[in-house]
Amino acid sequence: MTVMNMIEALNSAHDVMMGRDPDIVVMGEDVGYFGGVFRVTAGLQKKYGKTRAFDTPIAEGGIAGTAIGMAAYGLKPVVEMQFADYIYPAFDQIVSEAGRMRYRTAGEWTLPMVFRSPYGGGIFGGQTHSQSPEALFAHVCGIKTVIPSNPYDAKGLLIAAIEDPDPVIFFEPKRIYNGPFDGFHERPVTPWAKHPAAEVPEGYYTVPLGKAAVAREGNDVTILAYGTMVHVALATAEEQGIDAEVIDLRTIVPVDIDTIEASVKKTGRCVIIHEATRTGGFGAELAALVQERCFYHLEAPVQRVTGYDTPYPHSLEWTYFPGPTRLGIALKKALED
Amino acid sequence: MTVMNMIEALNSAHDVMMGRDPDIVVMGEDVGYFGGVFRVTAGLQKKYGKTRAFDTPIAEGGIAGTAIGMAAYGLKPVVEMQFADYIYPAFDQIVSEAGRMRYRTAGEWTLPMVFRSPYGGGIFGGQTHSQSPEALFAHVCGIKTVIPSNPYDAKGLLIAAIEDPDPVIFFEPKRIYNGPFDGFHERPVTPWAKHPAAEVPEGYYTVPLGKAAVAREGNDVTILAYGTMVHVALATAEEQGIDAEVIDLRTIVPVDIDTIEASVKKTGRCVIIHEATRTGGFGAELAALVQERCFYHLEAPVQRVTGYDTPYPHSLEWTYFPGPTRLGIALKKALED
Amino acid sequence: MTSSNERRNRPALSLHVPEPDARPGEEVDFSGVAIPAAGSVARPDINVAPADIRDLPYTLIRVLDDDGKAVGPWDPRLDADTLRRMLRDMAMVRVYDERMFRAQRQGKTSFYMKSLGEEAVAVAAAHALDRDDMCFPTYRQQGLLIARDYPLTEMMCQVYSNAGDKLKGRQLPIMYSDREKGFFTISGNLGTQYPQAVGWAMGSAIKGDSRIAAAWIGDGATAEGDFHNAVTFAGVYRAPVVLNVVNNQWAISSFSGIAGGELTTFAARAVGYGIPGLRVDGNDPLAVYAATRWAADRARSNLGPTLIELFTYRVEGHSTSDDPSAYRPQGAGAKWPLGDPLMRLKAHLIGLGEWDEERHQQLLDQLGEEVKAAQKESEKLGTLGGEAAQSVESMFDDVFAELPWHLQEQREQALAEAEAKRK
Amino acid sequence: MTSSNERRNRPALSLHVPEPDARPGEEVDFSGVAIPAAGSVARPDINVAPADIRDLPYTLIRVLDDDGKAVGPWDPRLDADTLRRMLRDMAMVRVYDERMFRAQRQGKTSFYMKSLGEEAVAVAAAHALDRDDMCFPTYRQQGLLIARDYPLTEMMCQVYSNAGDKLKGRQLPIMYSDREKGFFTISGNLGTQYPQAVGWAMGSAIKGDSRIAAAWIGDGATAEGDFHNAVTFAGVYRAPVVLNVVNNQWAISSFSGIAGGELTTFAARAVGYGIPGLRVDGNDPLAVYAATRWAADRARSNLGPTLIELFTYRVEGHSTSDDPSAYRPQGAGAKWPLGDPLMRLKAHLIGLGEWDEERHQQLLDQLGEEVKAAQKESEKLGTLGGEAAQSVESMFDDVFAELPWHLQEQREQALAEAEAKRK
Ligand SMILES: Cc1ncc(C[n+]2csc(CCOP(=O)(O)OP(=O)(O)O)c2C)c(N)n1
Ligand SMILES: Cc1ncc(C[n+]2csc(CCOP(=O)(O)OP(=O)(O)O)c2C)c(N)n1
Ligand SMILES: [Mg+2]
Ligand SMILES: [Mg+2]
Repeated sequence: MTVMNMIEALNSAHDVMMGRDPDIVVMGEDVGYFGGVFRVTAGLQKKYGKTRAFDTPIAEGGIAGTAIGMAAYGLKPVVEMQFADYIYPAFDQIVSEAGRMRYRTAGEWTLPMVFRSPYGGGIFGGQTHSQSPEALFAHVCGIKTVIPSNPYDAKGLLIAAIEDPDPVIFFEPKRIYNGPFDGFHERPVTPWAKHPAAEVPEGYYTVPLGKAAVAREGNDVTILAYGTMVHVALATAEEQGIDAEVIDLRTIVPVDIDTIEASVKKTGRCVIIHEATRTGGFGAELAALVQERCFYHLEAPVQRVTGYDTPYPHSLEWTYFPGPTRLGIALKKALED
Repeated sequence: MTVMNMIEALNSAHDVMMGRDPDIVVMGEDVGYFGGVFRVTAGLQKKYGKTRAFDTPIAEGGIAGTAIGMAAYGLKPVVEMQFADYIYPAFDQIVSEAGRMRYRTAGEWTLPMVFRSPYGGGIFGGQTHSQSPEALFAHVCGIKTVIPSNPYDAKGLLIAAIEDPDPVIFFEPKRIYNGPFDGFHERPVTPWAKHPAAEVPEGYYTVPLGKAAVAREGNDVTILAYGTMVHVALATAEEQGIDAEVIDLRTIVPVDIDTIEASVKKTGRCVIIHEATRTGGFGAELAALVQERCFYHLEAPVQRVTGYDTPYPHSLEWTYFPGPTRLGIALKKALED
Repeated sequence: MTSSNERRNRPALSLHVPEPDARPGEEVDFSGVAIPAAGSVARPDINVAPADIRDLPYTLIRVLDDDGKAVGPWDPRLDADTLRRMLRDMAMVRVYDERMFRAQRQGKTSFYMKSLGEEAVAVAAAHALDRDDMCFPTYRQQGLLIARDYPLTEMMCQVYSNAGDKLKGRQLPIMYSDREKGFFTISGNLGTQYPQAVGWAMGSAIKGDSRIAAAWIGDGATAEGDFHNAVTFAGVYRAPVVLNVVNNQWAISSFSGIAGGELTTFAARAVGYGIPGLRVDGNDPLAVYAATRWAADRARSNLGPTLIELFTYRVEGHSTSDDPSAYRPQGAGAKWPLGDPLMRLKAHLIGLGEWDEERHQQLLDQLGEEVKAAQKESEKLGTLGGEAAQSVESMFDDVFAELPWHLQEQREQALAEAEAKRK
Repeated sequence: MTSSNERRNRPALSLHVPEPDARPGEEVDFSGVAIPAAGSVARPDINVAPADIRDLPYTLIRVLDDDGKAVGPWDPRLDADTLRRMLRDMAMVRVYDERMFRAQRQGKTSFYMKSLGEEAVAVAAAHALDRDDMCFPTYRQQGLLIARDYPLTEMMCQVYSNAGDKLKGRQLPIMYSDREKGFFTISGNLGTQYPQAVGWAMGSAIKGDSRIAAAWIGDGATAEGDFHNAVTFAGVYRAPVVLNVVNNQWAISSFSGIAGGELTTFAARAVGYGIPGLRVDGNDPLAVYAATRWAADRARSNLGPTLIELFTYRVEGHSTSDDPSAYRPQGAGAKWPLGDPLMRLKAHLIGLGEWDEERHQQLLDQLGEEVKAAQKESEKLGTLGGEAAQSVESMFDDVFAELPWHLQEQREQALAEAEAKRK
């Protein structure tokens, strides 16, 4: 066990898997010699050679398209999209091709591959370095979508994603890449060394896709969260002394419905939090599911705490960010209703 | 007033507006001399000239990108994307550029433009000529999304969309392009001549964006629908003798929340129907909204009747299609619960 | 900086919108098509520097002359058996196409696409490639499957989406897939296969394999960003791939000028990326063979990608949904000056003394019988529109390797719905 | 068809991954860079057929020779006032950049990007274009705004996202926009502006206007599909647009070989589309001016688009977030053989007797004062990270022309949240 931050844990996942499986190739803008603008792939080219970790042209559609071809050949590409905001030129290849290949060929061609991408706000990246487009991928069929919230999960989930026989989108909340984040951007943080989830085994292990974690047990209200928002949820519950159960979804497709249902049936109240724009966000799906399945247990409407339906602004970053105050208001309402 | 089918009504909308406003240009694959693969733009090039209605290269991203440039210049492009399934290469231009231009420039650059596209299943188009991607556009901010269900609305909404100062995505359900559709694909249909909504004024009129229509009044359950599904809803209510209120949303962003709320508060039950894949579909947003706003009026969970989370298969088209049987089961459940 | 006053005196700009030579009601006129003599184009060594052959994209590589004789340096000198086999394959594509087109008209399926006049493009390439090179085709290269002996019944079952369709009725007709035959699944989305082919070839190179990839795209679809992505990546990594552009001069109703064909050739795109570009008479099976082989040899020798424009003509409509007389003069295809690839190869074989009219008629009769028999066979397994050949359950398979809970639930709902419908 | 047995004896394929000449710790070596003599490239008439100038992309248009003399047919023969103005503008860009870079390091904003060594690219083009031609820049053409007299305070307010920022703090620093100055809003998404510029030019042509468009893209970003879309559409419709590729040889940590620069020049892309391609010494302000003017004149005469590669060097890091010593030898920029555009124009003016060291120092001092004054002025309106300069309400404006109900609600929630935070 070592203390790792998220970047180190993700780097370690690559390293472990490239060592185990010669079919894994890592590709993306600046991922080769330089090791990626966030350094997640640092050292891989040196260790595994230029044909297993290499820079690509700046053409996300070409990256996805050629990676799909490599997967069809028999390799297992792990692709970095430099920012989630820049994944759209690859949207057609991911959605129409990667997501549908197994289906349209009735299993004749399958694509074991991972699209990783830094994601979310909180680093003053402005509207094109802050987006959270997970709901887009959740809606189209044939793609799994994973979003870790801590170093231990990040490594274990990435290894599971690499081993998965189908394409996986893997969003890495960049707010928690380096330092930990304890929910309040304006306060000092507890260093990783004191977070149990930063204790990361150096070797191989997996965290299964499709399984949520109960990040905090509680009885009065369920908070459904993923990525950076898990830390907002934990901080808010703590700060306000609310007996909230915080579920860290980890995978949103397929979502762990059993864990969600069990929790909401226990608490009778549910608040969902995500950073993405509200309308049609994954929170809508979660709210729909919860009320479909727990209708007779619900004592208050399911609430969504989200980013606003505007681009992520540069200067008002922390006004946009769904932090403890916004969640606190919702929790209060959920408990009062 | 003339009886028009949907194609004729849409063609008329183009004609009326091109006659009124010299800044309107029509562009897309095969839309010029030929008048479009569904003939929606037939005759426009002949009447308004080659520089106002012209064919484009097969490059949806280029079509969107150049159209954005034209709108920035001061024109009002009305763009045809040949099939909604082929809009993805333009996704970046539409989402990152068209949808955010006004915001990122604080109103300095605005883009009055319409992206039209045939949409939905029911014509044996297989997985790449049947998709309903409206939820993707509903989630990203800055774009209005419109889906008409009949010729009268189609023309009036398209004119309103062309006049709107912001980018509008306009999805045209191709199952109801030509003939009417009375919900049951295997039964004969009543000709347009007997549908009041096929009485279309030849000149200018608008149907406002953001306003739903009550397609059928009722007291026991609210059905939220748009496009082809409006006809499924009407047919099912009729067939089963259910006192259902059918709301034809017409615009999904911004959605007409007042009409929805009023209806559900009256009926206490709500079933949503759409053709798109279920997970993260616009039905999720509607379900989330309804339970948020009508929680204490709901007597049963809000249900979603949708396409399945698979690609639209060719041979099993009518098994996939959310028809009266599927809706009937949900309605029965909603009324029994 | 010129002031804006000065500018105001300048002449008005105008937009150029390309227009084909002739529209319905007008006479089609191919006299402007430049056709260099067969045999007139030099054949460089495969290890030529791309910079030294920048003029190749502006001519037309042709082997068969007007008398059906093979001439010049690109003559691949094929033996008579191979030539007869190519003739047979092209004829088979034509007979098969004709029959499936009719089947669609008879309501047995929803859609069909022919490749009439373009048969050489796929068939000759299939013969020039290795059997296990991987092909990334469009919907108009059914000739690859036929040349590689894919069973006709399999093809027909796919077209019918019937119980024998190994794709479980999921794909539109003609969107075949066969991994074993090296035929990559066809996508409805134009152009997507092009970078995928490059990626496959990169994979082969990464693994030190010796198989190469070949891809096809239409003149119209070259405008897609995927085309650019593919050629960029192919050039950067010197991927072992043959990139074919089938310029049949039409993209549904749009002539090739709308794709950029007015300004230069499609083969010239290669020059922009610094890779070799060949422009080939696509109706000359020997020229197609020779060019493909040249490019394949380069690829296999680690010399990188080649772009080949196959200059041909779409003789009929785009698909069963299309009527070309709405946008171009009727019968234009019959006047195409580069002729019919099948007739040209036939004349060549007859000239060699290796073929005659009688054997040709026998061949056609025999192919007709084969196709008829295959059709009968495959129709036993159903046609589209009858009772659905696929089970309701099957619809939920293959979205993922395993069925997640939500698809399990949806499958149960679908079964319940089917049950309710039966009542 | 060769059988697979035969294939198995073939040599193994291998993947080529481009690698720059030198990495950190190695000596940078520019001796391989081919630099034709200034004045050696012929200047064709603007109505030349693109097919007749297919060789232009493989040379380098240069006007200023090593002694600072303007030579050859591309010499634009500018008067001394214009030259001095260009010198001033380039110097201003440099002083401004330096100051804003420092402001970022001082924590006054989140991000900054310099254009050190590339100032001629934007400044000379601005002078060659008409004042109301529309520019579609990347983040490295701040020189356009400066040459068009956009107030420095406006620029700084944008960089600070402060109360004076007319973009309401919404955009990342340096993503300026000014319609009045013909400076299109910069996008974070690479390449998107390129087809937009073509569309704007098409609009101008449709309307019979006489204004043209000009666009810039980096060497790295030419790989995006948008590049292909733009050039395709520009060619098809003969759009009146000047398409510039700024080849500064780096894209963050990737050298231009990763974008395809090993195989041919970026100007050569033009050949693939059948439009003229010029390759220009981007550090030679007179060459940039002359080439831009040639292309602009073509566009304005309805002769269509031109692609111009500006060959230059990114002397410093990609942005304030980047440290180039991690991937290329330190100090490489200083060794770039085409020199510094500012110094070259200065030498030229001195050679003409129109400038001297003293006036140069005065100029720099004066610019320094101007920038300092502007900074003081703009900082009065705040810097990033202080109390947010924009109101919470403002965040919801401009998503649409009118505020729909859901944004109204969200605005109210945001105000309530702000209220709760204050407590
Ligand atoms: C991305 C995408 N856009 C549009 C279409 C609709 N479409 C199908 S075929 C076709 C024309 C293609 O022409 P070309 O590439 O020349 O091939 P050809 O049909 O001539 O073989 C079009 C526009 C599509 N299938 N995919
Ligand atoms: C679509 C997209 N992909 C990736 C990025 C991230 N990115 C920003 S700048 C840059 C490098 C661009 O290099 P180049 O085009 O050569 O321009 P330069 O910075 O050299 O001026 C990258 C990869 C982006 N902004 N947009
Ligand atoms: Mg074609
Ligand atoms: Mg660069």
